[in-house]
Amino acid sequence: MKPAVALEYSGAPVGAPVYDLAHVSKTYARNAVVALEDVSLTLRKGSFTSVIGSSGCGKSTLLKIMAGLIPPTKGRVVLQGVPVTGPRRDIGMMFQQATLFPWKTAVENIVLPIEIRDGKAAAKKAVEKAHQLLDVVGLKGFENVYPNELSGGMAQRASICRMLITEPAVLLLDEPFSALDELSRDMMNMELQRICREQNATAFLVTHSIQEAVILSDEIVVMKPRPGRIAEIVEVDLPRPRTLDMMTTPKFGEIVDYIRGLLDKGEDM
Amino acid sequence: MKPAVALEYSGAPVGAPVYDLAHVSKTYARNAVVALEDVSLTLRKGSFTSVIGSSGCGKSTLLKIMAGLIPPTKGRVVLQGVPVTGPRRDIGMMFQQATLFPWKTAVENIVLPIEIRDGKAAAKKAVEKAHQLLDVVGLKGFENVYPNELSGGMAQRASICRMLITEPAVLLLDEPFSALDELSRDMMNMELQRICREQNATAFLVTHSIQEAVILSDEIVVMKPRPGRIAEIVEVDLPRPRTLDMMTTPKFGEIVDYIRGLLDKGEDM
Amino acid sequence: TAQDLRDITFVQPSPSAINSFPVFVAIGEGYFEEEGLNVTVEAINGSGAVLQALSAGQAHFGRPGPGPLLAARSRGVDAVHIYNVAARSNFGIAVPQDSEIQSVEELKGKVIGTGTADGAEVGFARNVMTGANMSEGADFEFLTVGDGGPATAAFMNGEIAAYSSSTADTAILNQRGMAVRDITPVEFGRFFGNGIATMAETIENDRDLVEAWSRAFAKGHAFALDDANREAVLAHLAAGNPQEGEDKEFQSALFDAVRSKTIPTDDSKHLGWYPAEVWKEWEDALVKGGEISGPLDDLSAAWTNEFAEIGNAAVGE
Amino acid sequence: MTEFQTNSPGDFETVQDTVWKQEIAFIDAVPRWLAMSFVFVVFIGSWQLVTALELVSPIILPTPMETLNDMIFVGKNLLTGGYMLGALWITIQEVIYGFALAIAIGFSLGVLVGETAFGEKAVMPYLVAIDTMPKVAFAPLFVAWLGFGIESKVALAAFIATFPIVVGTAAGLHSADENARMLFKTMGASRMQTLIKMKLPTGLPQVFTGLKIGAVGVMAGAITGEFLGGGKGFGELIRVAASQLNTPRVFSLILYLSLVGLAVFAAVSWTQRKVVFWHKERVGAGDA
Amino acid sequence: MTEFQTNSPGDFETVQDTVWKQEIAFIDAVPRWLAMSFVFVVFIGSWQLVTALELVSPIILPTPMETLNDMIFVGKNLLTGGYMLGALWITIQEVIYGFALAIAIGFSLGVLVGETAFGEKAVMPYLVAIDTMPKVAFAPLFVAWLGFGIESKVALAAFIATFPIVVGTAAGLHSADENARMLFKTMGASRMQTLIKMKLPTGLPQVFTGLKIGAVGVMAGAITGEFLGGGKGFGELIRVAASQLNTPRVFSLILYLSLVGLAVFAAVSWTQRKVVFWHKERVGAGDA
Ligand SMILES: Nc1ncnc2c1ncn2[C@@H]1O[C@H](COP(=O)(O)OP(=O)(O)OP(=O)(O)O)[C@@H](O)[C@H]1O
Ligand SMILES: Nc1ncnc2c1ncn2[C@@H]1O[C@H](COP(=O)(O)OP(=O)(O)OP(=O)(O)O)[C@@H](O)[C@H]1O
Ligand SMILES: [Mg+2]
Ligand SMILES: [Mg+2]
Repeated sequence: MKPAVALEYSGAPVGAPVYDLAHVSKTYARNAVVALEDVSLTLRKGSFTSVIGSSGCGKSTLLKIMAGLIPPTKGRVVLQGVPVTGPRRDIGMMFQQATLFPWKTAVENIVLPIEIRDGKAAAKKAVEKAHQLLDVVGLKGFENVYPNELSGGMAQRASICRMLITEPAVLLLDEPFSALDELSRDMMNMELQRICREQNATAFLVTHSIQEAVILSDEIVVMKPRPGRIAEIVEVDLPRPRTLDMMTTPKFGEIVDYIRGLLDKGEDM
Repeated sequence: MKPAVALEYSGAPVGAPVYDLAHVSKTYARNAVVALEDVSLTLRKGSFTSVIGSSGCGKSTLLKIMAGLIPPTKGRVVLQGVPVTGPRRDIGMMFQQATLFPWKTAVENIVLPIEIRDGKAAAKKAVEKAHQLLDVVGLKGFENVYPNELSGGMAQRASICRMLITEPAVLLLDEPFSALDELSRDMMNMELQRICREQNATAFLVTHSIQEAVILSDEIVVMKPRPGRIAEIVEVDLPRPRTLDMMTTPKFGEIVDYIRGLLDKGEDM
Repeated sequence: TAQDLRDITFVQPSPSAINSFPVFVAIGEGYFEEEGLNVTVEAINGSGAVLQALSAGQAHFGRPGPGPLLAARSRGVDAVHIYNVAARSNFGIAVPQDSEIQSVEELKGKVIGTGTADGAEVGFARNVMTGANMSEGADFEFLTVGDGGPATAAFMNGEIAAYSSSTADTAILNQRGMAVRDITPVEFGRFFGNGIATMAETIENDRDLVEAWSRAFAKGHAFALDDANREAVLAHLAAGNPQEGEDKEFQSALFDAVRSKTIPTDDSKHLGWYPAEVWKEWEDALVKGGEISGPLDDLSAAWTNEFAEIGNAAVGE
Repeated sequence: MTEFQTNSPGDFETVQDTVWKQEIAFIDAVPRWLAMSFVFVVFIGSWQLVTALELVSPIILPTPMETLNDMIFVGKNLLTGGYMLGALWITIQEVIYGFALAIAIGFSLGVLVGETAFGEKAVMPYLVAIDTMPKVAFAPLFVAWLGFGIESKVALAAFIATFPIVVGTAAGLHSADENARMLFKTMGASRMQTLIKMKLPTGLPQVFTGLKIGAVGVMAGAITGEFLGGGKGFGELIRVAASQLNTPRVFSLILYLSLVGLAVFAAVSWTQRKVVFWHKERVGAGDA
Repeated sequence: MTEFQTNSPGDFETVQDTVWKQEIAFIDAVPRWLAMSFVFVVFIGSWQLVTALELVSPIILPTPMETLNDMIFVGKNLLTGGYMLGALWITIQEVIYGFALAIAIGFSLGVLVGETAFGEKAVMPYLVAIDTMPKVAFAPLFVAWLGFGIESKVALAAFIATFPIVVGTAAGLHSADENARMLFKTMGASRMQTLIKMKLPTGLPQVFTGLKIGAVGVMAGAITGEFLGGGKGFGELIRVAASQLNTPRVFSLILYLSLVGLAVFAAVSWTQRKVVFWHKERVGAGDA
């Protein structure tokens, strides 16, 4: 694996390792599809890592394994020094499909994790916070609307709020902004960065947007498909905090191009 | 409405009008949300039009009205000289949520529109074509896989195939490529262009990617939210056929920036 | 006063008040009250269920048929008949009024329908046919047709030539325009039908109750047999089962049919009297029909005339 | 390629609005009263025909007229608080208590069967076996243990109505999809929370299917109970009438009874509409 | 903020694999035979206890031993082709034909009710009303028209099993979601095509809920038919045994009968698993 030597490197994540994946493989028994092969990865506390790779290369599978939702076929997954052998409460996860429950309003959906963790009373207290979060994602006024009255992007934003409300130490995000316009997306990116910094959270983001990956991440895991493997882990040495105007800097463009190059190659591999 | 005078204009669509929308408004009765207000629009035969606008500004609603799936509250929608007062067969529509039927394999899902239009025998004959389409979208080898074994992006690509198989004269696409990586997306954009040209189809695409809108479209409808209105219709005078390397031309960048500017403003409007 | 009365439950195998008319008359005339009893009547489905209710202790007295009572005894349930209500049998074999069949002998090769409620009419019909030297399968067939509606249908469809049923059922068919004719030879009247039964345990531990019941019951029976009391009797029956009393003519005809069967064949004997030899005949018939596996250890324990006597004695007072 | 309609474009410049309504097929547009009356007329008409042509004996099927007359008679009795009203009230109580009991038991068993492999593998077969057994065999047991009061009928009514609720509930618990399950796992929801906050709400449409079938079963159960286990309810009246071949009365009584059944069913349907508000039951082509 | 577990990281460098299995709760892990045996033992145990303590008269509830003995007797008769086999065969035929008929009618009516406003508004109330009516009222009609052969029992069995299938089918047709409906509209699907190719497959889980409940109802219906309308089936044997207070026989017969019921139910469940293959019925916490 070629290291990202082409780029000057400065500002790698320095926290203690939070996630540790070694030689993780996954074969779906039903159709014998090898979704992941020998994936090794370490995430450090407070770091932001993105995964990028073509559709079907195993990104969602990787996230589910990290979250302890499905077992790997081989390999080791350790979170916070404890092997992952099932779902864990210290993780906040957002799925590729926004799943809001139709019998709950937007706010009720958002406080659901609190309700589950701490009970109804706590959930009631969290309503205020849910309102704030909805405001942050631009859904003010839609607090008491039921999900089937929301647009695709609105539902996705509500899901994000639901994940954020528990302030989890580790965030696993599967294409959370895919249904958002660029502007909202940029705004959400900045909010996500702010929240992660504030809470010193460790984030792991699946995205198809190279720009998004670069602006947010300390490291970008580039995957290649069939079977899904890591092609390269690119470190992004842009200073923190990132701002949107960094996107117009030459360095940003360089990294984006470098990753695009990797992905292009990935196609033929 | 400010015309796109800032850009040199050459090569507007010249076909006969196919779609004609005048003063279309839509208020959802249930929550009194004004999703669309006074939208007027003409699509000409063989033209490619994109809609861009922030999440929740009424893009999906507009598409559904054009497709005759929901009635407008006010206004006129005419397709091919016939008022739209219900679903029409001459339209191919792709929804924001990829809806594949779990009891059918990828190929069976794809030939479903043929089965419905022309019966089982015709569907059987169309299997060959479905295979080709799957190949085009990079799903070779997944022909006989059931939807719940597909990744998010794979399901989306299969949905595109399903829409394309009937070779509809008018394509309505609601964020069809949102779950695809950039590379696949570029590839799909080029394929879509090729297909539209081959079939002289009229296309109407909802997207959040300005790049995608610009590279594909003759006209870009920029919408602003709450209530959803047309902010401006920008004509894209890049020569046809478009190629991916046009994306690096200054003109392309100019148009992208112009649209981004419109969207930025839209936020405060 | 009402509070001091003892609550007693009586179960009958069919819903009609007329079939248990002495009970309702005794209630209406206050005979039970005089004995310190407050009697509630429950109608359940057939003699088997009556015996089950008795053995479960849910009811004190019931009105099962002799066949089911012997069957229950053979299974270790010590139920005892203490009053022969249908002394002249409440079963019969009937044919449509316009049928060519005049006697049971002519039923050779025919199908005889049987009801479903009790199972006792099957035993009775078998007795009658055996008496005419015919055996099931070879000379005739039984077909279970159920009661009332289905039986009518069976007649009309010609699926059965005759119908073995209770006296009341026959009367009802006639009343409803399905004219039928009883062709049972008179001598089979000795095969008495349903009577009052209680548990031996009750007789042993609660003799006073059984005596009190018997007195009131016999008085009710005697009162009802007196034509002078007809109006009062019908009123008591209507009070017990208002719906049955709505159609006076119907009620009256049915009452006549049922009442006529409660008078002992041997008029030298008192009301409710049981002939020991017919019990033996019943037992034989049941053994032959397979309803019980063999003769009972002590057939005489199945009934007693003692309480009927006490009851009759009270009537005179 | 799909052929275009041939109208030339431009003709519609003058058209102001193309506001349309979902086309409603004729069969869906018929107003309720008309549709119900239609079925009613067909129903009564064939009934009248069958009796007029004397296709069946009047002891088996009364004429509609006879039945109507008897219904008036029964109706008067009910309205004037006659003995029938008391009987009806007893049966209504049996139905209500029986249904409540069936819901409690059926729901609990449904959760056991739908939620645990133990329930599905080990309990369900016994439930099926017990439920296929003719209830007559159990009626004496119920009477023996519960007496002749409404308790034994309540038990039998509940017995019959329980099974559909079990099956509906169990099936409902299986209807949650993969995403929702995973979401709940990541939230660290306990099994109980997943059950209550996700699987149950998701499965409510199926639960209500069971409840609707049970609502009808409970009626049948109460009447069966009265037939087999005595009592003083409406079933007893029917039995008396039936044993006397008073068929107009039988039919008029069961028609009144079916109104009670309809009421119970309607109550369940109404509850469903309120509770499962997000699951719009849509009928016909006219759904948007 | 969620607290971290406190193990220090790095301890696990030597761990090779953390391959895990879905944790299966104890209650779900019990093997089927053990679970069934357990319930069986509890069941028989309490039965034995009730009879041993003489809580109930032997003519109401036989002992398990008596019942077993009688089952052996009946079993021999069945195996040697005795008269009981003939009776059982009659009842099985009634059940099979009755179920087939119920499926045909129930499904058609279910489509009518679930698909058309006319069916929902006008037909359903009548179905509910008819189904709440005690079947005794109809038995004479069936007998009058169909005779005492199996036809009248088939009709009654079908009658009872139809309603659950109607409700299940109708509910199933309502379960398709907005997106699927819209998709079919844009494909220009006719109402019939939407029904057959989309609504029905989507609603199959609900249809099967109805079929399962109906499968159990059909058994009860056949036996009820035999009780009310005579004939020569297994129900008749039960009735005779019951009227003779031969309770061990009654219980042994109904136990055999319940095996038939289980078989019908199992056949429906099996079909469901084959037909609705994409809708994995998952039970317990151990679902992935
Ligand atoms: N439940 C499953 N059963 C069988 N195969 C599966 C399943 N889920 C995913 N796969 C297969 O595993 C591979 C990886 O899927 P995954 O969803 O991880 O891709 P992805 O990288 O998230 O793609 P996308 O960007 O399109 O969401 C694909 O080939 C897919 O077909
Ligand atoms: N079925 C509905 N009932 C009520 N309100 C609705 C419904 N569908 C959409 N809306 C409202 O209409 C507005 C426009 O929604 P629409 O789905 O058209 O947005 P959109 O532009 O497609 O957004 P996105 O990019 O997020 O998909 C939103 O405010 C939404 O809340
Ligand atoms: Mg994915
Ligand atoms: Mg949308």
